[in-house]
Amino acid sequence: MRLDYTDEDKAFREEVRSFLAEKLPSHISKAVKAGRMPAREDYITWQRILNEKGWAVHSWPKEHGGSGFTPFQKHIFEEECVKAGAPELPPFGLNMLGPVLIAFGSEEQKAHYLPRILNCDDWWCQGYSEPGAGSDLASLKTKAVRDGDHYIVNGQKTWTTMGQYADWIFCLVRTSSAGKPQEGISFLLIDMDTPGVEMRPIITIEGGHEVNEVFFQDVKVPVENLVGEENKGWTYAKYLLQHERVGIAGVAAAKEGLKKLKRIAAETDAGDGSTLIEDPAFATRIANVELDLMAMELTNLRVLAQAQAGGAPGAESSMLKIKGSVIRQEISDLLRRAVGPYALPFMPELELPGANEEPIGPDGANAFAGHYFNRRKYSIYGGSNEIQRNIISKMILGL
Amino acid sequence: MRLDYTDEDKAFREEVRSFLAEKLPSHISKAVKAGRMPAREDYITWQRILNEKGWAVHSWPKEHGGSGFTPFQKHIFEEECVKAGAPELPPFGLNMLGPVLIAFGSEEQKAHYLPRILNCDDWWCQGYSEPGAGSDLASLKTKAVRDGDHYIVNGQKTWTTMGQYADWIFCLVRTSSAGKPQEGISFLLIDMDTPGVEMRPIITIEGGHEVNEVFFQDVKVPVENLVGEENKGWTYAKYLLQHERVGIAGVAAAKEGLKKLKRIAAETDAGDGSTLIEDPAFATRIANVELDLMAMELTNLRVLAQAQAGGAPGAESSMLKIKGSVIRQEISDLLRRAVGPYALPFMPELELPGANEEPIGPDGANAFAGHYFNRRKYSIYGGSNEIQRNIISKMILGL
Amino acid sequence: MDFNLSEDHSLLKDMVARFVRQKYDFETRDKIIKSDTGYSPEIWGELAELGLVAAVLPERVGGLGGTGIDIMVVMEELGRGIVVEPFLATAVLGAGLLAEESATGRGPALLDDVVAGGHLLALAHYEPGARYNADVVNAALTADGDGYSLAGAKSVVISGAQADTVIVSAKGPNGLALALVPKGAGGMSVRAFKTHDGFAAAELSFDGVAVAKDDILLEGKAAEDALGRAIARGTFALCAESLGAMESARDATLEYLRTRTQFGVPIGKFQALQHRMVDMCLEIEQARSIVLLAASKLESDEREKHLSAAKALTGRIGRMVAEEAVQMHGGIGVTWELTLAHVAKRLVMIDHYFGDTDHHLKRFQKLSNAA
Amino acid sequence: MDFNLSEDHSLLKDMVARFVRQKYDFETRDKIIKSDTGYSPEIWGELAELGLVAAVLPERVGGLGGTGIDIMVVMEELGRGIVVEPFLATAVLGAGLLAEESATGRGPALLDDVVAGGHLLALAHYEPGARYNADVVNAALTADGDGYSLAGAKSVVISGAQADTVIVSAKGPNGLALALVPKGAGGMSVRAFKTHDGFAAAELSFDGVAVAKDDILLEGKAAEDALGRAIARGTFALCAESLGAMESARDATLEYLRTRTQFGVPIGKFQALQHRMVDMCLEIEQARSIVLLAASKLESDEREKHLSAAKALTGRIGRMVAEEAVQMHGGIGVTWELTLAHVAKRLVMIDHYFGDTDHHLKRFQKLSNAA
Repeated sequence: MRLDYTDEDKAFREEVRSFLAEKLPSHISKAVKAGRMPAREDYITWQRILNEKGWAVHSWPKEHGGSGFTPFQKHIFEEECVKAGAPELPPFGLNMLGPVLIAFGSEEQKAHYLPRILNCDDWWCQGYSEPGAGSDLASLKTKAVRDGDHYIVNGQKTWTTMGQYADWIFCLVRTSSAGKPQEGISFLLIDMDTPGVEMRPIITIEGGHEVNEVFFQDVKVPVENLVGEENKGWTYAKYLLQHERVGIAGVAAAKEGLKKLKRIAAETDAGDGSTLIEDPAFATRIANVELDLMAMELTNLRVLAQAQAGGAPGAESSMLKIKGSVIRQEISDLLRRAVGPYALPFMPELELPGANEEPIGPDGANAFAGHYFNRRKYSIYGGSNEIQRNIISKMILGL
Repeated sequence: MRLDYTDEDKAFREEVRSFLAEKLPSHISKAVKAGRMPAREDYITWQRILNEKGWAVHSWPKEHGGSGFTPFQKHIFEEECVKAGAPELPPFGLNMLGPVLIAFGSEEQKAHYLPRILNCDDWWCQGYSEPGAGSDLASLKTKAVRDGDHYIVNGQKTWTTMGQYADWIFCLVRTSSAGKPQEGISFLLIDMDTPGVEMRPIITIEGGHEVNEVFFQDVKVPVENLVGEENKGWTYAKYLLQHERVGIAGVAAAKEGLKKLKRIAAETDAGDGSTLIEDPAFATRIANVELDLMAMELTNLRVLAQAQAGGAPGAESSMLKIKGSVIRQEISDLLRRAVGPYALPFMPELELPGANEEPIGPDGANAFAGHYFNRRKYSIYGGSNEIQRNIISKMILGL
Repeated sequence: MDFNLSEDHSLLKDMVARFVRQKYDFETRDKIIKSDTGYSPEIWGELAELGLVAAVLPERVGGLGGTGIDIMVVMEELGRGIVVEPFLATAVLGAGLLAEESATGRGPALLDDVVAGGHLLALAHYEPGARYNADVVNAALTADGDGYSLAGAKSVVISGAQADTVIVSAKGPNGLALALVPKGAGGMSVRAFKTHDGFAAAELSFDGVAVAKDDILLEGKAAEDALGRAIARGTFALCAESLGAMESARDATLEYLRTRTQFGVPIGKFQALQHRMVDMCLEIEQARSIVLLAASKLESDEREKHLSAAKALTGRIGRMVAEEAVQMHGGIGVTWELTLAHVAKRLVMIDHYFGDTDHHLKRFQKLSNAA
Repeated sequence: MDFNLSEDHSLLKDMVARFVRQKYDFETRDKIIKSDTGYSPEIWGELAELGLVAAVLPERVGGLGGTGIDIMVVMEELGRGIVVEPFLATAVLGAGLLAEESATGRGPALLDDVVAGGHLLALAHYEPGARYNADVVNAALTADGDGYSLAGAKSVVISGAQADTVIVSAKGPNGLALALVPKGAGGMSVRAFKTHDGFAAAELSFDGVAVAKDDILLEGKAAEDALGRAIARGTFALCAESLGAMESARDATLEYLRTRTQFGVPIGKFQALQHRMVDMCLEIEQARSIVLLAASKLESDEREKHLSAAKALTGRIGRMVAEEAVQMHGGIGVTWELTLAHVAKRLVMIDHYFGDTDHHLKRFQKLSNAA
């Protein structure tokens, strides 16, 4: 047993650190550190810089352009990226579609799409959930009916994150209603420019635009856009879900959040001349989440070590998801509390790229309530914490 | 809307207070206030004093010897009893069997048993739960087979509180296995002296003896000991459960507990010269439970007011049960924390009537951990909090 | 003891509830929030006409009540409908101050217009950086000719930019003073903004604003007491509003659990959600109890202890209800288009007015242990 | 990074686990607890023979390790079996002190016998009324002829009545001193008792107990440092023991959920219980992580911060696990005859040794914010 990084890992961390210091554009890192969403171009810029280095994706085999990082290297890389303020690359092409294509796509599909994904020539988005199919994804209703060389797609998808930026969407569609609901699902790639595709924004609780609805009306999709076999899409989707998600616990982001929280608590007057971090009630709240996070960081490393040793983490990632989301939500809760009345002003204009208006109260304070509300999604998306508990109960506990 | 007691209620409180001051034997109140279980004779003594005054039971109609108290009077009475250190009368005869006999018993049964219950000539205990039938009470297996003028009873009951003191037991027994499990249950009165009845103590987690197992081997019970009709016992048991239980929230006891907790926290050195009540973390724990209790007291009064107005509280008492048990458990948790290392010594001898050994550390401290463990039962017995949640979910929320 | 509303209170409650249901649907509210004024003069006029401002004022000034229960009945229903009209600022805080027995100068005469809905008020008291400390008053009135000159700053003033008259607390030659400053007064700068929960607020600063003798509403001990009462009423009103919002969140979530189907059954059939829903309902009953208790103590000398108890407990429960309601709604729960999302926002943001859960929990400890 | 146990540690773990499983069943333990000695000399001898005392001592004194992981491996398994033998007092605390590099006098020579299981030790440090404050030392050594005279009192001393030698902290002419006091020494009174979690402890008081120069184990700065290390090891050992007890509670509860049938199905089919069981398991993984982290820092200068983190978090999680495990067992969970009930008691009572959750949470804040 040893709980420190190997010398190789430490050297790797240094390499990543210098790379970031040299290559990460400061206007991007500034926005990320301020909690603002980077612009579409910023994502593309940064992905291309990474791709040039061969570091854009870690979940692909090296021959297809994956970084070849070990699980610990991935973790170190992610940690340093968060510290440096690098934007998290959109996972839709890199970590979702890519692995499915590599495992189940045709040679033509691989040759065509993979390099374009790596270089962000196509921006992908995901079409899984539907208004009536959330936790119960298999009940999806969007239909694709074969008509000669095409499928005709009709239906609606929702919660399509960053769909407003996307060129393409990969969808789960129903190609058969025979048998169990899971059995008639196919995996289809659809060009967003096809006539009949319509995207509408969903404004989230805090006022932001991250997700969308996508409507399909008689959309003609060439049959060569089918991935794998017809009616086998559920298998591919499950493969994807089981595929280890990088940084699902969000430890690096949580650590940055905690650091910010402690800084703010140390700077904030509690209203009586002492600072908030000297207030025992608030300090206790911080300490409790700090303990949870210290433990979580090691829990995460333990799961990584299992992966490093070739074990498939499987349902353990559900554990990381639950506890990780709760910790990050708790930190966002404390940030909003920390700034007291200055959590109240709703100043979305301060969040825009290039905003130079003065905040009301301390810098950043006005965004915390919005972040807190937005972060409620952590325990909902990607399989709600309730679904994760069902998975653990069945797969680990055998109940 | 008015939230204070009427003048009549206030006068009644004074009457109860003087009665208690005059009549409650001090050796009994001393034991109760120290958290010790009174002796069998003490219960009987106190019940007979109350019965003489006509105050032994409130859930019976006046013509049978009930106090005739309004719900608020019952509440005031109970509050004053707890404050004065009166023992809570065993409910088995008075509040469990009594109402069932009054509603469903024969005239002979009523004439014979009710006065004896009132005067505690018979000490009753309850035979409902079985090792395999706890939350799922209807699955009970103890069998009563008709044989001429008798039933022959075989089986086992458990969690029989104060069974070691009992002369009689009222039991749910299976008289038929046709139909649904609920349909073949009968309500039977059994003399503990009947051959074949055996009582064995169950020692609880903290080392006390409050509950028992009762075994029945070919026990002959006269058919006139059947209450109501054969196979209708479930109806009577349900009637009993729905019957409002006095003081289910335990507000008066919780208030006494909180008072004690605050006293101890104010007297206890936190280890650094300040007192524990000045320690912000501990004071916050106290304050949180104090708020819960302040609210609970009013919630309880609201339910009482409903009862006063003739409404049947029904599932609301499940709410009181859940929150009331949690609050009392939390207070017991804080008491054990308050005394620090002096929670450790296990000194059951200090709990015995007439004990005069010195405690280790402050007076009473050594008992708190035992109380804390014992109080885990609050959320388990009388229908666990999980069962209560099921009831509320179905009966109030309609889920 | 009697927990039933009087007939008058029942009528008042039904009236407010009906008005909100009929006139304050999601789209109406959303438009109002996004409007420049941040409230609807039309709806405000109707609310005033219905007697809502009068309802929370004492009979002495022509009001209809002004007790804790009056405030509770109105605020609970406004909370249920997450109404963003300037009721708290104008009626509970402002009009309450104008109606104070010791009030002097030109202030009291404004009341009729306020009650009729023609004049909005705001209380500008908390100062930048003072957090929830109501004792900090650095704003100052200095003698200037026949009157005074006002200098200082006030932070996150609810209705600060909407108000026709702002009541400003400041230290004057005779101790604490509450001064009336009309909208657009020379030397007053106003930075208006909206809050995350849809209210209109403002940062105000005063740089040599002329205040006449006649503008002084209250001074000295009378001002301190009146300010204490106003903050108490405001704090209590928020607790009652929070209770209404909780009930709205509960109703919406119950409805969702009954109607949303996944895996072939309404999700309310899943026991894990059932038990959590039960706990939510239990806690809301507790919130109702603590608000009722605070209502009954609003005129007593135990007022402050019970207010802190109510604000701390409704704050704790409000957060739990908001988070659980959103979580049980799943994805739809974090969208702007769902009323519940705004209810949840109000529930959480209420904690940031007049002292949060931690602030009041600590205050409760002091008051409770001193008692 | 490598979270696998070394082969030696795996063997040690398996050995302890097997011993506990085979020799320490419920009846055996119950009898030991109720016995006068409060431990089993026979089992203690066997544990010593297996090398368990040596396992937590450094090689310098003929031990086999003494690192955090050594302590963790042994204590976790002892915790799993809720073993009440005097391991903490004799091996972790006492032998650790005798093995200190700066130890002098007759103490170090006792080690061989201690390691062989022939000599029990106790550390008498915390004083009456000092709660969890390890800095309070009022016991005093005053010069008396060639040696000293010891006066003072020590409270809730684990193994205090069992120990052949008690190591007593006291203020002496050269600062803090750790003095050896043999069982039955003149002037030492012993009030022996059992604890709620089945351990043997005692109140000790010293009234002119003769202490020879040779009885002084450590003095001054060396004594302070050694005492700090001993308390640190003891605190850590309790965290690791707690982890083992949590796992035992988890396994028992899982087994119960799978086998206990109500309403025609195993109760583990009820989703509300499933979700709570998942949360329990998650938290136990967190407890394992914080204990591992503390193990890795036991020799570092971040020791104290990580120990307080581990004690606070295992304290919080231990209570949750104990309460949930009992609750899910229902009635049977609150009976003496169920092993789980005793596991729950140990989990909760561990919070009362060497500082509870609140104590260590506050201490963690200081150490973390200073870092």
